[in-house]
Amino acid sequence: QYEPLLSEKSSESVDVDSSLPDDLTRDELELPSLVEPEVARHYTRLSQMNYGIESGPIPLGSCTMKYNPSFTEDVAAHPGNRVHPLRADEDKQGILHLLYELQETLATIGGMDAVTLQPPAGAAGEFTGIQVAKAYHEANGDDRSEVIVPESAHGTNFASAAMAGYDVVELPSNEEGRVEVDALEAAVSDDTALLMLTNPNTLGLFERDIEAIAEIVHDAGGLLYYDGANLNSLLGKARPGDMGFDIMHFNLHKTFATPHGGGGPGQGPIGVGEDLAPFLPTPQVREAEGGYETYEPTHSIGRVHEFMGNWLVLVKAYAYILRHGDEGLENVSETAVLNANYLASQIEYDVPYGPFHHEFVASANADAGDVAKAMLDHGVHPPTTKWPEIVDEALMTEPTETESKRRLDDLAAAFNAVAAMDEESLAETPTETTARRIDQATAARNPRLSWHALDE
Amino acid sequence: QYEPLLSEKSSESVDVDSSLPDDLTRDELELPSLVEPEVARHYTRLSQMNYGIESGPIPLGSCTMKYNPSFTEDVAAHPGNRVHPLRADEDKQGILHLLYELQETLATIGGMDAVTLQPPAGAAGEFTGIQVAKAYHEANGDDRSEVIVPESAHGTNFASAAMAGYDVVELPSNEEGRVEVDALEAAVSDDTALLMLTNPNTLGLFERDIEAIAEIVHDAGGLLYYDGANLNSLLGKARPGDMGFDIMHFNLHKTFATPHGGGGPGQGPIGVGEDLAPFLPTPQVREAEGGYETYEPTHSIGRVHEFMGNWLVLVKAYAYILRHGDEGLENVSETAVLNANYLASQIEYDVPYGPFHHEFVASANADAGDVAKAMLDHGVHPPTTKWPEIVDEALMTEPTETESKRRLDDLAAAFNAVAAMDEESLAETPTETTARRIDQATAARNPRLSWHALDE
Amino acid sequence: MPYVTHSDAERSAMLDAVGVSNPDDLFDIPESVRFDGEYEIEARSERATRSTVEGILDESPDLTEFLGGGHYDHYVPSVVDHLSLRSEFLTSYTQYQPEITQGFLQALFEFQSLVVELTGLGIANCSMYDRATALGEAALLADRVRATSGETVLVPDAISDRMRSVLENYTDGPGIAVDTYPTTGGTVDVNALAERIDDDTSMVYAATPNARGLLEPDLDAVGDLTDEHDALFCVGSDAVALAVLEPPESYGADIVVGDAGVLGLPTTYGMGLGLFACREDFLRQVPGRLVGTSEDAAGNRAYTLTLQTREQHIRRERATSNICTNQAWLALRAAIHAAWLGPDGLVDLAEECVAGVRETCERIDALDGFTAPVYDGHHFREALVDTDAPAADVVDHCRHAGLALRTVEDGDTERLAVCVTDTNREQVDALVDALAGYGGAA
Amino acid sequence: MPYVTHSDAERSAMLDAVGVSNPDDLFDIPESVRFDGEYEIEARSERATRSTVEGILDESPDLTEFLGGGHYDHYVPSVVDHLSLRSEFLTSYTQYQPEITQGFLQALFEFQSLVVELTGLGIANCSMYDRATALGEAALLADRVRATSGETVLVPDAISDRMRSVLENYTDGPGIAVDTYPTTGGTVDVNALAERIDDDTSMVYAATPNARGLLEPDLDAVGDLTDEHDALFCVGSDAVALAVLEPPESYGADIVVGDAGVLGLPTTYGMGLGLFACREDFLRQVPGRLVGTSEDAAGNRAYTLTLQTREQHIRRERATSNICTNQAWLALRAAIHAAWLGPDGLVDLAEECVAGVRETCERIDALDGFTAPVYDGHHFREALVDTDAPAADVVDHCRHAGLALRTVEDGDTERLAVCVTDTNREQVDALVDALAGYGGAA
Repeated sequence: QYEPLLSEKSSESVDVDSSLPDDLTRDELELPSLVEPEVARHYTRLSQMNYGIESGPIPLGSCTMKYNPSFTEDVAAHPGNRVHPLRADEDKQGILHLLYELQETLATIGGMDAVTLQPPAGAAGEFTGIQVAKAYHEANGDDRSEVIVPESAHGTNFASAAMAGYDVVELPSNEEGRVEVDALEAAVSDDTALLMLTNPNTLGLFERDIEAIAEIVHDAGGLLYYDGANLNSLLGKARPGDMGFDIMHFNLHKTFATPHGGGGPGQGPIGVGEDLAPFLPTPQVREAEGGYETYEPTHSIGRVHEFMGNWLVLVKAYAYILRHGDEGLENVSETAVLNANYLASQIEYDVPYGPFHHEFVASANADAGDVAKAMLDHGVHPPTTKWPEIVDEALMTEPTETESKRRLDDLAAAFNAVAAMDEESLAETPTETTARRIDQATAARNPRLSWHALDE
Repeated sequence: QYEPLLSEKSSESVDVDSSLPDDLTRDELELPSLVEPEVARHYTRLSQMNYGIESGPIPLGSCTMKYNPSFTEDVAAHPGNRVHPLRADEDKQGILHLLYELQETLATIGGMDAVTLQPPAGAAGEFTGIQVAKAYHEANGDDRSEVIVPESAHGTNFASAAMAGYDVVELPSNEEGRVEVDALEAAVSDDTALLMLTNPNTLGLFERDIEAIAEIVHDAGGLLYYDGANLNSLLGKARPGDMGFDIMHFNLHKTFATPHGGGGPGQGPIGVGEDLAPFLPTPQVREAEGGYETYEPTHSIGRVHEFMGNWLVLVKAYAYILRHGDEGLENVSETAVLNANYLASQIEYDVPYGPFHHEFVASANADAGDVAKAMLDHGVHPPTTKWPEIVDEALMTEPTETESKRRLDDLAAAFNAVAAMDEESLAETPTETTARRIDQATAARNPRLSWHALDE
Repeated sequence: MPYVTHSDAERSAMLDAVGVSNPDDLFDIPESVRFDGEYEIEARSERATRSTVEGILDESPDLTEFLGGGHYDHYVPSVVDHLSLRSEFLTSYTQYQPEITQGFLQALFEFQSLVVELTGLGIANCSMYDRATALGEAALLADRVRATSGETVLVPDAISDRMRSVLENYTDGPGIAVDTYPTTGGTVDVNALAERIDDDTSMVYAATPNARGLLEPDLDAVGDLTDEHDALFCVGSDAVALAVLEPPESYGADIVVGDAGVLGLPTTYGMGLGLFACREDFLRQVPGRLVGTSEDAAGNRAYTLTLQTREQHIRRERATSNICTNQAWLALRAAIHAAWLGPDGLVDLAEECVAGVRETCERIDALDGFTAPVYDGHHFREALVDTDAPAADVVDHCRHAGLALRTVEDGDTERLAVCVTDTNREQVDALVDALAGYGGAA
Repeated sequence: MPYVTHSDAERSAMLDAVGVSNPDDLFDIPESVRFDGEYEIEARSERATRSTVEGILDESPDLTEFLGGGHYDHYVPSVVDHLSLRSEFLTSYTQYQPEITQGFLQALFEFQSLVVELTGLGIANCSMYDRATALGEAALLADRVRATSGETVLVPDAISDRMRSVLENYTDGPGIAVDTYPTTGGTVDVNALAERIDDDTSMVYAATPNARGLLEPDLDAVGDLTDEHDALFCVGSDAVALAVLEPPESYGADIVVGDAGVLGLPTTYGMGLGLFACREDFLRQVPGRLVGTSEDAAGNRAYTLTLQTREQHIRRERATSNICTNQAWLALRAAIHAAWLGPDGLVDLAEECVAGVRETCERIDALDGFTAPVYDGHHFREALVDTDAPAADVVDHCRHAGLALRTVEDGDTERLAVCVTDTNREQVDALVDALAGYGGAA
């Protein structure tokens, strides 16, 4: 059943007989030693013990796990990607051209004035955006210490704000699952640097009061930050810039379907309004005589990655956007929203908040974690569980636009089969998976994080 | 468990509304209609129900299922392969250069004077070689009607000879499992066009009397044909041309590791001695001023494939050969022979004939087909069964050089576990596979060969 | 040593187990036939091997091809590569152990089903080497199944030398004669064929699109003629054209051969995927492998190679063919490509093969010094063009613009051939410009 | 519409089920913020998209690069692509459901083990974005774990502006100062550092190889200094260099950061794979994800993400880092590359990084007008070169020979930097020729 570790298959300790002096070098190096056929079999086997989007749906709310068109991998494999970042501008015109086009395209999609592509992930985008906001306030001689975050926001919003040195002010949701405008009025002050929102929010609900919210924040001298995790539901329909957002990040790997790779890499470009553009990271790209050039914005915060983040993700996202075009992108959001609403209509769990867009949060009639494990036995990946906490035993579900009706029906059948189970049976799941239920407590209590620790 | 057919997932009948006149066109076309994500999942799932060399060993005697270095696929994907065969010679110099180098390299490895790369498979190589021999005899005014084939030869030898219009004379093996020289003397005559041999033969035994055999055949005016299926055991050690063979084919997909692709494509170049070179298929490639050119041999038999067979197999085989070099190729044969001998030494089945080289034929103590099915339950692919018939309930086993000692030990354990089973238990296997034992008789008695037939 | 390393300890243990001190001792080869020389091939790293081979391949210039003539280029979607290269498919063997190869068997079954749908015939095998060898096998099948002893196969006079040569090698063994029948106006001359066919005719072959790129208008008449003479009617076509053409079964085809590699296989120096379908009553005479359905011991649907008693490994010299290694992986690729296109996409692709050459001919015909197409009728992908100047000179001229074309001996005339598909259609402008430039220069 | 097609019938059924007539009706967006414009992006086919994007990329010339400076090129064997691109890996999510993601978890566990072996430290996480952000996270960790309130991070004066800028963004929030300490003769000036370090120092960073390509000879002295001042010692290195270098733990490193993307990742415009290892007692302060072992309900070994209470999705503003999406797939690739090399291959690759730059410097030094390396000592992959002519002119000259080099501000001097690895070593001849030619021309 279980594949032995590489180190259990064949480990070799080699003497390091270096041309360097002894005092610089190690005596020996002990690592697995396998021939190529065995390496190939090891990872082939491991892959077979893993579930990806080509195995079936992954309706993880907030994560946007859609089908990743395989041609984008071919584009990423094109030799023209093999360019070193320290080439002179005139020697990397292909790269700069693509960066420029993608900058401009994202600015259009977000309704923003300027975009930096540098942040290597969504959370890095948040951090970058907050640093830009901070630099902007500081440049205005404005000393602000707080970032306001709704309680249902992504954990990264809180963490990024704290990392940038801000105090986090948590904003409760109202009964409808949205930002409570009165509470926001009470929360804003001269200390408010930023309000961070995702829209639709993590319940899938559009913040209908967004214009009032923007006005409140702006009147207090704060800025409005858009978390792009849910942008896929707005394509062709609405733009954060038009709603009053000053800063936003894009999760290219969510909205524009580059594969998640078991956790990454992604890429989290940020877009900003005109006033904030001078503070963006360096380098930016602009048109120049006969081509493109890099430049440093006048008040740049510097860098958030040594180079330009995950270049290949940029390439794939750009290819994805070109492939779809206006009509295709609007179809993405329409179908994502239709699929979520259809799926919700077919399941027997209660969905307390609506009208939702591309995702919904159902409430399990049992422990949501157990429900998820039971769903595994139906050959599907379960939704995000127990979050946002505003819904009891939350099943946060985002089927995405690339699931067919047939798959949605299968998913609904899995939900409903599990809904009919009693708690005892739920607790015994999963039984059809590579591993049965895994003991998390022991893993944390007695952490063994490398093969060295297994010998102990 | 079972993946529905594409046609069961979604089938659509479209009206064919062509710009062509109605009397040329069909009214409708009914085929599966799925979006790309579902196509990807369908074939991903099917692949997971299939066992390849990266799943584990495939010790099929005579088939030479070795690890296929993945870099050869990258070479095959290089844009320089996308050349049309009807380009003028000067516009396809890259192709001709490679063809020329491979021709020459194979000639050296086989000890032959000229090589054609055209035959698209081993059996096509046999047929081509026999046609060349026939043309040669005819050109000499020599009317010969028989091809002699040892009883343990590959079925293709018989079939190819018959296809070329020859009567097949079957030659019995002697007690040692080799060609009986006396019987050969008795069999040859003025009618003998060709003796076809593989060496080592299908028992893995080297035909030690090969020189005497060659003399007998040549004295009778016949030609000697080498079936290259077992050439992998002679690399660096012996050459068919040096043994007196006049014609040979190479199974590039066996000896030089291009993947078998579930049955093909392969490629079966043939090598011949000087006298036979004028009869080879057209075109051949030769050096010319500043490059390479194609030409038609003076007495060419014409073509055996519309173009040059399976070009990509040629490219992969050439890359494989260059990667290995002399030393690597000799190591292939040495390790293949060592692995076969080691594996045989570890299993409890009797191996009646020896000394064998890269493959051996064990005798099962039960129905060899049942033994094979039982081995499936150990996660390995079984050997070739019930052939050659000279061994009772044959288990024809060729582990190849790319299996590690650990894998050979696992294989031996599978053999031995099955050897300990009784017939009743054997008959109930396999139970751990995607499908249980499949009813072959029904498949043949009531053939349903397309989804159309399933509706009936 | 790549791919083949045992550690010293493992190697020793293995040598001990077999009782020799050196692997060379295991070789039971008489000294007199030992090879003691060297091939003089230098080993190199994976990286160096790639750069060596790719360097050789790069010696061919990058040209836009309008070549056709039996090998056609269509865009192959990325999923075909990504899925077919999965090692479970790519590195698997023929499905002699169906219990662990259900996936490939199902894909081949689906390929067969695709061919059945396209041809209208009852059965299809799961690949031949290419369209030429498939035609050869058809002739052999006709020879086997035909009641009377007629031994002539009739092919159109315009058949390419390449196709004919392969066919003649196949028919050489049983002594079948290959003879031609006339075409007129570019297509089958039915009256002439009626003159030519007799009870000695075992099979008549006609292709649509034919070697001149024309769709044959009167194949039902050919079907009637073959019926009358108890000859088999073998139609040549391909998997894209058949998506829109009348299914050959409907006008009397007994066998359909052709290229299925127009799906799944881009230009690769002539690699093919032979398509072979025939009437159900020839089932036991079909060459090549067949996948059928059955049940497993648990009662579930299962796929398996079937009717293997036709094949060489069992029937030996009485087999229906000597084929063993086939083109299975390419059949998988064609099946994936077809699934990706769906019926709509397949029809659209076929229509592009009609529209592209039509439009190109119109544009060329408008140029001084060119007549396109030479023959009236409906073309598919390719057509012949008459040139006032020698056709070879026109080819040379276009070559300087980076465009590869070819000439064809059409009867006594050397003509230009032009092939247009989805992958070079955007370059038709360049072609027309180059031809116009030649007209001006001439 | 690519990837998103429902048939009309399915779409109708779905709309009926949700009770609207058009998907647009499901959008609960006030009219005032509706976007009624167009992006003006034209959709195109898969084929056209490929040719558009590849056409843009092809606008960069094909150059032989000797650039280095934080992004290094090694040959990545083919198996890395073939295995890592398997869709089960490539398209999977973070392993929040470990029961169906054992394969990726095991690969990440093996990656962590590799880093532990290379660094000698007790724990390693399963990736950071790149070496610069890993350094930033190290500074934050030092700030969290340090008993006293010292708030200065010391970095060498030769650190690149890029690394320093990223670090400063990370340290900005908690108000940690970033200050430099001197290098002399190209490497850490231990005496000067001893002067500079004080109890306000929370962390000292030193890299080996350092920004000038030199291997630091006295890191044990740095380890002693940090010990004395209760500062953390953070060593920068990479996964290839560490194969031969003394494990940092042995001379007192508390944290090792650097690039593991030197394995598995070729030149890709600066994509990185941040390596992060530290002492076991910092376990609960580690940023990023950790994979550990446990057992499943059947008692079998199983892998799982663990200690997630450190992470942002649980701990929110008190998390050890804001990182969520990481570089998992690149860690998989690095692990495959390392497994393919084995210990022998990894050591050989590292030795080539020593020999290549050494030999190149010797050859350049022999040319008139060049001194190489500028600093005595042992180099790894790259070195600085002094030029009689302005370094920028030399770079321009080489560029005309198709060779890309760069200049470095080294103190007050602009110098040439040269990076040699396995992938450009064969082109060192061309480099030396170009430099010799410049000497001649100058």
